[in-house]
Amino acid sequence: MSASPGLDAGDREAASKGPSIPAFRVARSKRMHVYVLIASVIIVGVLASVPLWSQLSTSSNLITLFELVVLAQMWNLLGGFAGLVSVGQQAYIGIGAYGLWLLADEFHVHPFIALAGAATLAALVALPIAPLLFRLRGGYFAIGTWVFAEIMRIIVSNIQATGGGSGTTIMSVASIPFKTRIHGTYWIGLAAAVGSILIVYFLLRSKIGLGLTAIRDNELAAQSSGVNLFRSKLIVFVIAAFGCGAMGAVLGLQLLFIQPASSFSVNWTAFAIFMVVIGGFGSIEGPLIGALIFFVLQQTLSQQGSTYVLLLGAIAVVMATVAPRGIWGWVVARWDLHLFPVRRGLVMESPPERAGPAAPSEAAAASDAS
Amino acid sequence: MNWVNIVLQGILLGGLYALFAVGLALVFGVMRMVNLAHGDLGILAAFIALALVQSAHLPLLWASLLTIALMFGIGYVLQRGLLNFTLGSDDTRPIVVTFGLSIIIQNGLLLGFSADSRGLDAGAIENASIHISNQLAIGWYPLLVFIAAVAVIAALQLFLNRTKLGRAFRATSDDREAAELMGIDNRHIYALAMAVALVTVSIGGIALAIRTTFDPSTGPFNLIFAFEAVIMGGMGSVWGTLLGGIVLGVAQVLGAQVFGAGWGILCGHAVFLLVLALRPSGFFARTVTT
Amino acid sequence: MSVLELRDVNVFYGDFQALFSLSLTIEEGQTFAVIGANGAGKSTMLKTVAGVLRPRSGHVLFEGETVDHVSAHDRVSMGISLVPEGRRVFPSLTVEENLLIGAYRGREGDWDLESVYELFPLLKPLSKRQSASLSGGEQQALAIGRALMSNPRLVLLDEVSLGLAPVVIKRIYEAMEELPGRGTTILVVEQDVQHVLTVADHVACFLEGRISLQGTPGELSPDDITAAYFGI
Amino acid sequence: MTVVLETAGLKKSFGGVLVIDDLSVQLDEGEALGIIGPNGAGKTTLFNLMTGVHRPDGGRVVFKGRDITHLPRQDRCRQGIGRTYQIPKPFSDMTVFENVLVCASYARGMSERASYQRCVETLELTRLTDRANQRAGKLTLLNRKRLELARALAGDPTVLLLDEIAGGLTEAEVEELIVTIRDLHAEGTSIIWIEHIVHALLATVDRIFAINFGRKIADGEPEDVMRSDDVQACYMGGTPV
Repeated sequence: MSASPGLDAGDREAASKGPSIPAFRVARSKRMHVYVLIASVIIVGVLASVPLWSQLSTSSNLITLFELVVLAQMWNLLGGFAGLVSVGQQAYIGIGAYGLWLLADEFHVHPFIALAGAATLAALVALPIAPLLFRLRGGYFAIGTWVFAEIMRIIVSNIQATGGGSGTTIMSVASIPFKTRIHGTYWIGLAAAVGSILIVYFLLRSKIGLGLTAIRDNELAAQSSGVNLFRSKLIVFVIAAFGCGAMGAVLGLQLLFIQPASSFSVNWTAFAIFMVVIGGFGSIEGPLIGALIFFVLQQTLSQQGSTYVLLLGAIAVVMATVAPRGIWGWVVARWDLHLFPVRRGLVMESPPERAGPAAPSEAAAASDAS
Repeated sequence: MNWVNIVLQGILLGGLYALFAVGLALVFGVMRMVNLAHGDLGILAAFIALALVQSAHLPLLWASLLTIALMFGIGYVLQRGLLNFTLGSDDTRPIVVTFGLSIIIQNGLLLGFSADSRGLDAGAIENASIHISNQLAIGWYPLLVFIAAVAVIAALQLFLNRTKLGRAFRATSDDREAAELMGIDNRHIYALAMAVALVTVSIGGIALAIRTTFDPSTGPFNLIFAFEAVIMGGMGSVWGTLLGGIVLGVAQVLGAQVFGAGWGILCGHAVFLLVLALRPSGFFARTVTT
Repeated sequence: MSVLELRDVNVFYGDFQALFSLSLTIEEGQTFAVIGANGAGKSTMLKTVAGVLRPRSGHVLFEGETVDHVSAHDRVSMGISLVPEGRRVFPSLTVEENLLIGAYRGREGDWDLESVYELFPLLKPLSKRQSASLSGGEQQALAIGRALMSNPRLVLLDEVSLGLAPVVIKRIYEAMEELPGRGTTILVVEQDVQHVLTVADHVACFLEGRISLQGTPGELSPDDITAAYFGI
Repeated sequence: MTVVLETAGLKKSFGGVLVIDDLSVQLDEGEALGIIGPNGAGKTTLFNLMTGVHRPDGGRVVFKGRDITHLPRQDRCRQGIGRTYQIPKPFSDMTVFENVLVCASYARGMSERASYQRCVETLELTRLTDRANQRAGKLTLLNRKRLELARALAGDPTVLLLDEIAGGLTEAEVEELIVTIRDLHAEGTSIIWIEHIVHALLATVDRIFAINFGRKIADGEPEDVMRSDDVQACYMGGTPV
């Protein structure tokens, strides 16, 4: 194993013998991903143009879709990739909504900018809480996150300035002309949705993503390979809080009126679980599909109230028991299709000549680099 | 108001929380599964009792006993028919499924009974109290609930330690595969454990329904209180859940007295977080589950 | 009539084959020893008999009937009892409680608390102690006693001498010598060749999932055994 | 020769069962040490104490002169202790290349891009290049063992702990493994190898340490240790008849 230049050979002198290292490259994506990229850019472009040519109602409806996409991606980042099933992401949605109110109305920051501040506030709150919650594991962690959400809800409900339990209207947002507000919120919502997908995508392509997938597959082996469990989970937990915070702020912009019972409602978790379980755990495409399905259901069926939510719960229970990988899991199992290339494929430039009788191996084509 | 009375009220309230907590601890102890629908199942029992009293015109006592028997069956079928299939390598599945169950129960009850709050009437007992001194009086009903909690826990302790089935529960909890080699069918044991857990949570649900009003959305609060009592009590011991419940009850009652009605529950949560930070394995940590 | 018979049993762990069309017959009252190096398939065979593992092909017959479809917990009530590798006593239960669990699906027979304490006197003073605090030897005796409590016709013992001091192993093997007299057939898997040969009346040596040697201890010389053991 | 890794008076018991009983082992820099002993002797537990999987009840683990007895697992790996598991623990959903990449990047604290080179070197060394893009969960036993070795090597360890890596392999596969490990030894990597296949040890290690009931039974030249009566006794079992 020759000590190749550029690599710090450490404190020992490596005898250079053994097979020379053949040229190689690491393929992150395949040709078809170029088309996926082009298609995505086109879709986002079209979506961005919607406010310019469609009625306002379409725009404001689509804002809800963007919020659902952010929620699904963030919940899946926690539950699908890091194995942290949270039943309390509504805590950060609420902090996002009330953070927007705080910064916009109390500190007179322009609402569109206050949104980023609100999301950061959610992340900052998550930082000290995470180490406490990580002492709990599995189902008890889930209820622990729920307790924190309840704590936030009670605190906000008991502060007079926020209008207490009956809620408040974000005045500085209400003062923006209706058309500008809807369009502004639409574009911010779109940016948040695309941003949430990109955050998860680049996180998974990064070293942190590699560590996360290793933890999910075998925690002990990951630690023995040098992966710091606590740090990886903390990063993901804070990012998910930031994402949910942003989503809560967009909600504030969209609805104008916010109250603890809705911003901190556990239904957000129910919707998130439904989307990820139906769409597919542990991938970027799964929650995206789940969000689309849920959005369509919500637009068509939501008048029935609790029958609708009952139906959602029943579908989620059946899917989680019978087809735990969800729709996209089935697609991957069937065609091994990956729209978002997060895997790494090794492509040997020339077939490696190796001493010994091993049969000449054809170039390890990247085709199966899923 | 003298403080002794308040603390006493808190202690007695702890008995109610222990009734909710002991079933959660049992299910986790035997099969390492946390049932997020645990609180809702207790409220389901309250509604069943309510239906038996109102439409079947059964006296409350008989309605309660029938409900508890019914919940035993529901627990067995629920575990054997559904939850056993979610147990396995991926431990996120039972959490998601039981959360889905919680959504189903809440909305099912909303459809069946609407959202208005209800109460179970237990007659004069509810506000009778024992006058110990001119300042100190204990309500009969909260005392009865506390005694019921102690009785349930004692019965469960006896069951686990003295009976053949109870030993099978503990053996399965220690080493599931070795228990299988002794001729113990885990699927049956898990279903029985869930059935027993639902008996205890039904007693809690009915006791709560008599004490205060309840509606389909009350379930999750009871799950959270049960969870906090289990964690503070230490995840290994049945009696620990009673102590955890008492600490929670006292914290809530004192909090409400000191900071005002809205802040009582919050004080309970605050004490819970404190215990989690300082002594993560709880007071009675016999078996610390990693 | 044979108590246990394996016919062309093939067992896989995923894509790794552990047993290669293995056939074996054990007569009533025998003490049948299976020796072999680590990874030779000894434990796999025992687990297949106990129903913990399902063979991909071939059959397991107990008292003449195929038991392939019978689950592990039901085989106990038929009379098959496994003392698993690593003993796996129930740590939070006391010694006596462990023994009572052994009788959970108990069959009629003369094994009860008293007779087990008689067989392993060291356990009697420990009866109320939590088994987690027992030493290795004490746990091994408890694991065997627990298996006997179900009054089995066939006792399967997996690596009895694992991590035990020689003097303890001697005592356990002496106790085992009493079993055949009570109509119990023993199938013991062991790496510790020396001791098991003193007890066994029939020996088979496993090598990489196949039987490399079979016969009575008298017929087999130490060299044959070492050769079959190491496959050299 | 300086001692690179040692345990001093190590003690560990699980409940009442004493597994490691006052055990002191030294490994010199660049030395290859074989460890033998019957099942249940405490060999794997010794590795678990060295790599932080378990905490000892007593005694110390010292690496390059520093007491790492209470250092968390991931930090021990980063300090340069690489380990293979007796029962392979692959990241089954990830590809072979990604499995090795985790260690090459995290164990060495380097960026992903800077670790590609190390990954390919290790895959070449362990003959896994052809299967680089295969899911680790689908590998045969031999390749899983090779992956364990590749992951341990990818972290550029100063000390390599091998736990029965030759177990369950065919004769030819064992020979191939011996060649690889001898190369590593020649390049100066310090190695501790727990193994039942004695001839593989004899062909590779400088010294053999025999352990039973968590205590040292013999320690010295490979041939002498294998011939010593105690080892024969505890290996073939019981007091010789």
